[in-house]
Amino acid sequence: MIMSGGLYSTEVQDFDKALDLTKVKPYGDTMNDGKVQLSFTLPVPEGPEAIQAAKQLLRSMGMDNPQVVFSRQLTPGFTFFNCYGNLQHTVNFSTIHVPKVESQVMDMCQVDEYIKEHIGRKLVMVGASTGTDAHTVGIDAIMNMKGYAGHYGLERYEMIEAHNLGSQVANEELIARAIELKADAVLVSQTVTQKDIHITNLSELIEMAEAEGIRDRMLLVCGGPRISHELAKELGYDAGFGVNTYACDVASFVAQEYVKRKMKT
Amino acid sequence: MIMSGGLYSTEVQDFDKALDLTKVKPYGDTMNDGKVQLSFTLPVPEGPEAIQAAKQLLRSMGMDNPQVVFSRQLTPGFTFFNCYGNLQHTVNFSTIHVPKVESQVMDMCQVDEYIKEHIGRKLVMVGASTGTDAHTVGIDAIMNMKGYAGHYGLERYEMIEAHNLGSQVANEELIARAIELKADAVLVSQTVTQKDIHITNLSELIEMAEAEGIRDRMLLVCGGPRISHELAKELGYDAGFGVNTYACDVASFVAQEYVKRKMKT
Amino acid sequence: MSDSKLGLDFKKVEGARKMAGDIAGQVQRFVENYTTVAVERTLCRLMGIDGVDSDGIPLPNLLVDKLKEKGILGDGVLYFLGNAIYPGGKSPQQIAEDISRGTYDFSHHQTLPSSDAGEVLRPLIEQSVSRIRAKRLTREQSIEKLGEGSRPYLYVIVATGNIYEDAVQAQAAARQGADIIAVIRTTGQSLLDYVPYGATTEGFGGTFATQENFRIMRKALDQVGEEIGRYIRLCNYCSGLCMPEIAVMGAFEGLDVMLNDALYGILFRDINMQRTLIDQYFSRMINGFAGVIINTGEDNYLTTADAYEEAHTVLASDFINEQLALIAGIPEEQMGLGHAFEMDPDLENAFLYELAQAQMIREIFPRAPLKYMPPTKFMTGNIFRGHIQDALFNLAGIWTGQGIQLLGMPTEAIHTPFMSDRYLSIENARYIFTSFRNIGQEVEFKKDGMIRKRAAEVLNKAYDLLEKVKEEGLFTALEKGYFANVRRSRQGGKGLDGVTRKSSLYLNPYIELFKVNR
Amino acid sequence: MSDSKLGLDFKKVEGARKMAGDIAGQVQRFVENYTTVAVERTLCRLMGIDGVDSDGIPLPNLLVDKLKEKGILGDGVLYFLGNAIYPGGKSPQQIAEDISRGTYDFSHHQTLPSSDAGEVLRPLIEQSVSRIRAKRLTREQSIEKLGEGSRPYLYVIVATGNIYEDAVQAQAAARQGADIIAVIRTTGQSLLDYVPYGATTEGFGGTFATQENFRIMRKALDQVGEEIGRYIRLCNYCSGLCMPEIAVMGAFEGLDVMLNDALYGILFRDINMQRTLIDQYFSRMINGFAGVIINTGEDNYLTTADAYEEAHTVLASDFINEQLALIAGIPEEQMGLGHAFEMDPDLENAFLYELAQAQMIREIFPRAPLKYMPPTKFMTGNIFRGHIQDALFNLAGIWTGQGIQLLGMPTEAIHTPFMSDRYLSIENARYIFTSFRNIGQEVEFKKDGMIRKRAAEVLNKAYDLLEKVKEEGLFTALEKGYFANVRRSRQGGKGLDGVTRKSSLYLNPYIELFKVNR
Ligand code: B12
Ligand code: B12
Ligand SMILES: Cc1ncc(COP(=O)(O)O)c(C=O)c1O
Ligand SMILES: Cc1ncc(COP(=O)(O)O)c(C=O)c1O
Repeated sequence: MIMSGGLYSTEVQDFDKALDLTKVKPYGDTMNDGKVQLSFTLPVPEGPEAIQAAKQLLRSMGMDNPQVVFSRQLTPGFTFFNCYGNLQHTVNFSTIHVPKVESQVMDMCQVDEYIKEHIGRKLVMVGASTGTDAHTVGIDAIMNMKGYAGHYGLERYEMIEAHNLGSQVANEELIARAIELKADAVLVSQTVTQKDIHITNLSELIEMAEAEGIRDRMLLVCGGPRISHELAKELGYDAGFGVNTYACDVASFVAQEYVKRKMKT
Repeated sequence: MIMSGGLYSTEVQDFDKALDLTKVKPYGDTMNDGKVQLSFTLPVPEGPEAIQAAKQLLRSMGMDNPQVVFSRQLTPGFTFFNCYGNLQHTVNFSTIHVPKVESQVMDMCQVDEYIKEHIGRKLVMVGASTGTDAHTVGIDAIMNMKGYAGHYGLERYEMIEAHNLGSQVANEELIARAIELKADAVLVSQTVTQKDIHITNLSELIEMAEAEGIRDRMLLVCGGPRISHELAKELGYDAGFGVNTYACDVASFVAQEYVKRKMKT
Repeated sequence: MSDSKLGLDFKKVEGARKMAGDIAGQVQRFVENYTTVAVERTLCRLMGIDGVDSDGIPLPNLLVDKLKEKGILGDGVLYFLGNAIYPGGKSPQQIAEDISRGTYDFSHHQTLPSSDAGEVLRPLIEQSVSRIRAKRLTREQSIEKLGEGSRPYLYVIVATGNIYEDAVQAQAAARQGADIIAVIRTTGQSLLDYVPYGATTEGFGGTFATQENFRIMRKALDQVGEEIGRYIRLCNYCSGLCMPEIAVMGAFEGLDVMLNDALYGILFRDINMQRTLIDQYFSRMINGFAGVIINTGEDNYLTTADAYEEAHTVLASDFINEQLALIAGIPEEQMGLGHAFEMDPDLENAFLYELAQAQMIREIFPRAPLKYMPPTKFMTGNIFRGHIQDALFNLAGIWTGQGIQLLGMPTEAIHTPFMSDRYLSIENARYIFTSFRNIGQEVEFKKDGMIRKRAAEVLNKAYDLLEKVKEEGLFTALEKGYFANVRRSRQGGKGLDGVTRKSSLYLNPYIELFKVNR
Repeated sequence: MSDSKLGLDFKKVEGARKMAGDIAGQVQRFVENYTTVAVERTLCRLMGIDGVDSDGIPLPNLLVDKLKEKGILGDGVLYFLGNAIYPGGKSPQQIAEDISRGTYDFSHHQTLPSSDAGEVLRPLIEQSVSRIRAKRLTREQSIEKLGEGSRPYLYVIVATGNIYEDAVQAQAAARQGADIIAVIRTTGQSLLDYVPYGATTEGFGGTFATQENFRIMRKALDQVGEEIGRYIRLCNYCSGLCMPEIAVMGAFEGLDVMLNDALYGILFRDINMQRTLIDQYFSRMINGFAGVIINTGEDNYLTTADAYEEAHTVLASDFINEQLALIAGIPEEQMGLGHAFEMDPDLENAFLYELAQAQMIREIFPRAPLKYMPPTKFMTGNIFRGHIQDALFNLAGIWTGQGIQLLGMPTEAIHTPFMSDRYLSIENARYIFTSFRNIGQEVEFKKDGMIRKRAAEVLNKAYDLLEKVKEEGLFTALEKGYFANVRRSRQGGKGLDGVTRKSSLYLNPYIELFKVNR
């Protein structure tokens, strides 16, 4: 009879399709299918052996059903692959804890109000893009009057005295200027991350600040597209800010942290 | 003095930059840097915890320096990531051996010549796209007169009698027709691979052929965008062909294999 | 429309349209004398019959197969239902259940004359008509209240195989900006001569089209539509062996768009041509009445044949689909005539040809919400390049003002879309649409340039093809393989045994009702 | 050029050009009275001095610093070299080595008058001029023999930090279709007041520009060029504190393209404006004579300022760069004037504005091999969207017939390009160029449409800006932050201490030679 096509009788996908936050897997179009897209180049000539090598690598990463859906020799001895696989590893999402900037974000007026009320004088902030890093757009976004994406920069805050030293500022110079200007906070921007030059550079600043004995006299804050609060804390900073940060985020943090630490005014 | 910038004195990349085919790693822009691009979705809400979860998964795959360079919540509770990492796993390229179709590829005239000389009669080939698979372009590319990408199809070969049964042909029917037409080779095309339906379908044909006792009387060949010779062999076929196959590839294989097996003529 | 940007010869267009009208007229003269199992099952459903028996056989199939076995299908199921209802006042559903239990059989009760049987059914017929009308009204009110996306609508598919998973994906897509969600059917459903029943969670490359699945998805879309303040259209397929049956299920459940082509099943599913042409008529009547936009499948021609060489077959087929749809009462505003962006990316100036063709179709069918299909044939496992192919398709769409932009997925050559593939595709379209918003108004095509020449050439070739088809008739044209290089025989293919000539007792009042009563 | 597709007002263009000429003239009157440490080191190199001392200090630096310490730099190094060579017949290199060993010192030997010192050096000067001329000839012959890519040239960067790895990447790119390979310099090199020596394998975000590195890469490109039958151009940077010095190294090693902008160092590297303007003049003389295409850096304006608001500053700066280049003897055919595709992708009709601007620059500088820069500012970690942004950029490039298409990378916001990123980008450009090959000829911009209006607006604003700059002078304009919103003081920035007024003894015969002698 017409119903005997048997379309309902084929094998059922054999993994548990319920979401379990202690065992999270990637998601393609079905819970726990583990689907991941990868692309990479191997320094081997094209051919079935190259494809096999790519699949073996996928398996070593923990992928079932490794598929090479595209491969192309880029130049003799180098083959590019686009692949899919079903990752078998899981991550326990329920136990992940990421340190976050704890302060409550206020807008410009609220920050000014807050400083007036709790500190009673202007906070001095000195910012720069340091080392050989010539990228200023990030630090300008935070500090310049006009700000970024509709958020005014620190220079516009009534209760903040903001000094933007620009880019390619040596760590020595930044510290010297921070001391000279009696900074309450130093704001460092780092964009270039090749060979972890930002880590080297940011760490150097901390060491110098400690050597100069000023580490406890001012808040040290860093930011940039590859900076996270977590990384900043590891490096010894008080806070770190990544993409889509605005002046108010930093201002709120500095003001509240300042009060929290009951620094002398 | 001007030379003291110290630009040469920063840390050296600390991995061996020589190519070792027993320990091949992905290549970004430096030998053995291990660079891999990945994208996937996790069924978790966006935020630093999601990013952390993605990084942990990258680590579980064997990546150093896991970087989430982009993340976006697709819908509440699902976050998409684009990531990079440095894979630490390696693959031993020098020991990889992939089974390959061994026949030598000849062009149409050569195939016809070869059959004339070594077999002395037309070879009969019956092809179809089987099961519920309605994709005909692949099998047509191989069989139809006009062929594909400038390579004539089997119907054009003087010494091949080609029967293209079209698509959605049931395995029973294909076998019945192959027997009826006294096929020397059966050519099966499979395109849809969802839930491994092609595996189920291809395996069924082999079982039926064995049950009918005709497995040794004809060559069984399969093809399709996700078919490899390796997979075909595993499933019990004589050969398998993937993307960019032309009629001459199959014709050459069938003719030579036929002779090799010294089947009766 | 004398302000053609292509300098099209509109006399030629009118000539082509006229010939297509003649072709459709010939077909219609054949169609009117026949019914099919699918049409009769549709009538059962309109009568409120639903559900399956203990073997899982849908009751409409049960009833219609009985008639067929007895050789009395030509009298039409309504005639028998009228007779069955008349004495006891049972509902058609109750009758159907009696039949399934074996406590009732049709043939014994042919007492009423045909017109009286119709009279008996009148309240039930009116009820079903109102049911559809109410759904149509609900749609109109929702659009009124929530608003809708601007054209080209962003159309994406979901195809997980599992209707519940599909709903998650659909809502995600709507939040990202999709305007139409199509639930792709599972491989092979178009060849089933019944519609499966209930919610389903296992399909291959798609999800079963069932009435319950329609309902689940409609609800999910209404919910997300409220949330985001935009009406989200739902699309499914009424092609295959159940064209009118699925149309009526869609009409009941508030679907907004239906794949529905007069020729697709014949060419690409090897369904018998007589069967398909009969079925398409009633299915289109329903779609027309329900306010559903139909999408035709001309894009499919270019997945087998070459897009440059065979462009005119697309246009010719659009003309024929248009005329057949008009006959079935579908207004132009509901005609999502299909075409596609399928040129070989290695072809020099490929985009200019695509542009010419897209603009040409736009100007020839100015009121239709054209359905524009993305590159599929030349998509590969290189998702990066594929994403650009789709971007160019989106560019052609906004440039020429298409109605429905069926978004291509970077993973077209790999798998049915992941949630993230759909996100990337919607982002792609929105970016292109924004960046090129007014390009159609700002840019002109050089006189005597290759764009205008290409359009003229395609139109001429379509004209010539229609001339041939008109002369030989559509059936013969299909036999000769004029479309998509596929030859089909008049008696071949699936489903011919479900076709019957109507007897003098035959009854289907809906044909008149759906035509006039809106 | 009355057949402007934009209906540009070419009177206005001529007016703007005239004002830029006046601005450049003012600058030139200043420049001619000065020399710098970089210019003098360049002369050392032209004399054949190369290598480093035991502390790794380049010999040209050693010599020039000596003069500077003694306060006699204004007499020019050639004067002293002439005097030094005269008695013993030693080569300049030997003199330099003597100085480095401390066995010779400059100041004691000022015996010859300036003109005689020039006479003594004549053979050496001629030798250096022939050396450069020979390289130019080699290039021309190679192009003749191998052929070259069609325009827009595909320009990609390599930036591994390791010259040997760079060579692998460069060859791969050439095989994939690249026409120009630029070796990006390491972060910070532009602020070094010397050029490092030898082959280098460690840089940050780029590879050191050294003469040996130039040689290694030139060889790799010649090799691959032979293999694929297409001449591959090599590009490096002569901006920063060593503009003319790198120019001469490039001239010696057969580089084909050099980043070289009269203002870039001032605005983006905080190099003193007097220093830069003096250096750029001599560096451009060399580039002009060597047949090197210069690329200016106007694209940088749009990475800090908004691309819609500040588009006119790009045009104004192109005018100034053009006039300064003409003064230095660079023919229009070698002027890769810069501009960029940097509009916010969320801006409605962004592409139409980009198109207007690209077409406008194309028409205003019809003979220049314009350098068109890809999106960078709005690139994100979303490589999929980024790849489309680059595709649109490529579309604007082919549409408006740019000269040099600096290919964007999908990973622009992430890292310097992987080998595969470059492959994807080249594939992107080739696909777009093929698909849209003749779009520029086929499509016209509506009269009074937004594209034409946008072009006119940008031209007007550039005109007004040039008027202001002309009145106030370029130095003052830079002080006031008219370009890129960056203010620089006349005495501030790096490298001013390397500037000296020429004395009456001063000698630099190359200025005349490079001008006339081609
Ligand atoms: C603009 C730009 C330039 C301009 C810079 C102009 C200028 N005045 O800044 C120019 C053209 C000069 C330039 C040059 C170079 N660049 Co650049 N550049 C960029 C680009 C396109 C955009 C960066 C940007 O402005 N982003 C916008 C701002 C607003 O975002 P942001 O910096 O992330 O800032 C936000 C947050 O991070 C945060 N934040 C940032 N800093 C701080 C600080 C604090 C205290 C806080 C609280 C927050 C905060 O808040 C900001 C606002 O939300 C990027 C590519 C890209 N699309 O990202 C490459 C990029 C950063 N550049 C790069 C490189 C390599 C270079 C060069 C070294 C190349 C060369 N060899 O010539 C040079 C040299 C620069 C040097 N020595 O540092 C690489 C870096 C690769 C890496 N990861 O190391 C990138 C990624 C491009 C690439 N793929 O190669 N560049
Ligand atoms: C064209 C096409 C169609 C056409 C088919 C028309 C026709 N008459 O064939 C139509 C529109 C009808 C169609 C329908 C469907 N399709 Co379809 N279709 C494609 C498409 C765009 C191209 C396939 C193609 O023609 N490739 C070109 C040929 C020449 O290549 P090829 O098949 O690989 O063949 C070569 C080799 O593999 C080899 N080869 C192939 N067979 C054989 C046999 C032998 C013996 C040998 C030696 C060699 C050989 O040689 C050939 C030449 O080199 C792909 C997407 C894509 N870009 O790949 C999707 C695709 C294959 N379709 C897909 C799906 C899901 C469907 C549907 C199920 C969707 C639906 N639910 O409605 C339906 C139903 C089809 C069914 N029941 O099988 C999926 C499959 C996903 C998966 N991996 O399972 C794809 C990948 C699209 C997607 N992303 O969703 N499709
Ligand atoms: C008109 C039409 N109907 C239906 C389908 C879907 O195919 P099926 O349901 O036959 O698998 C398509 C696919 O392209 C189509 O164009
Ligand atoms: C003209 C010009 N010179 C040089 C550079 C490179 O920068 P630097 O070498 O100063 O790091 C650029 C970059 O955009 C440029 O446009």
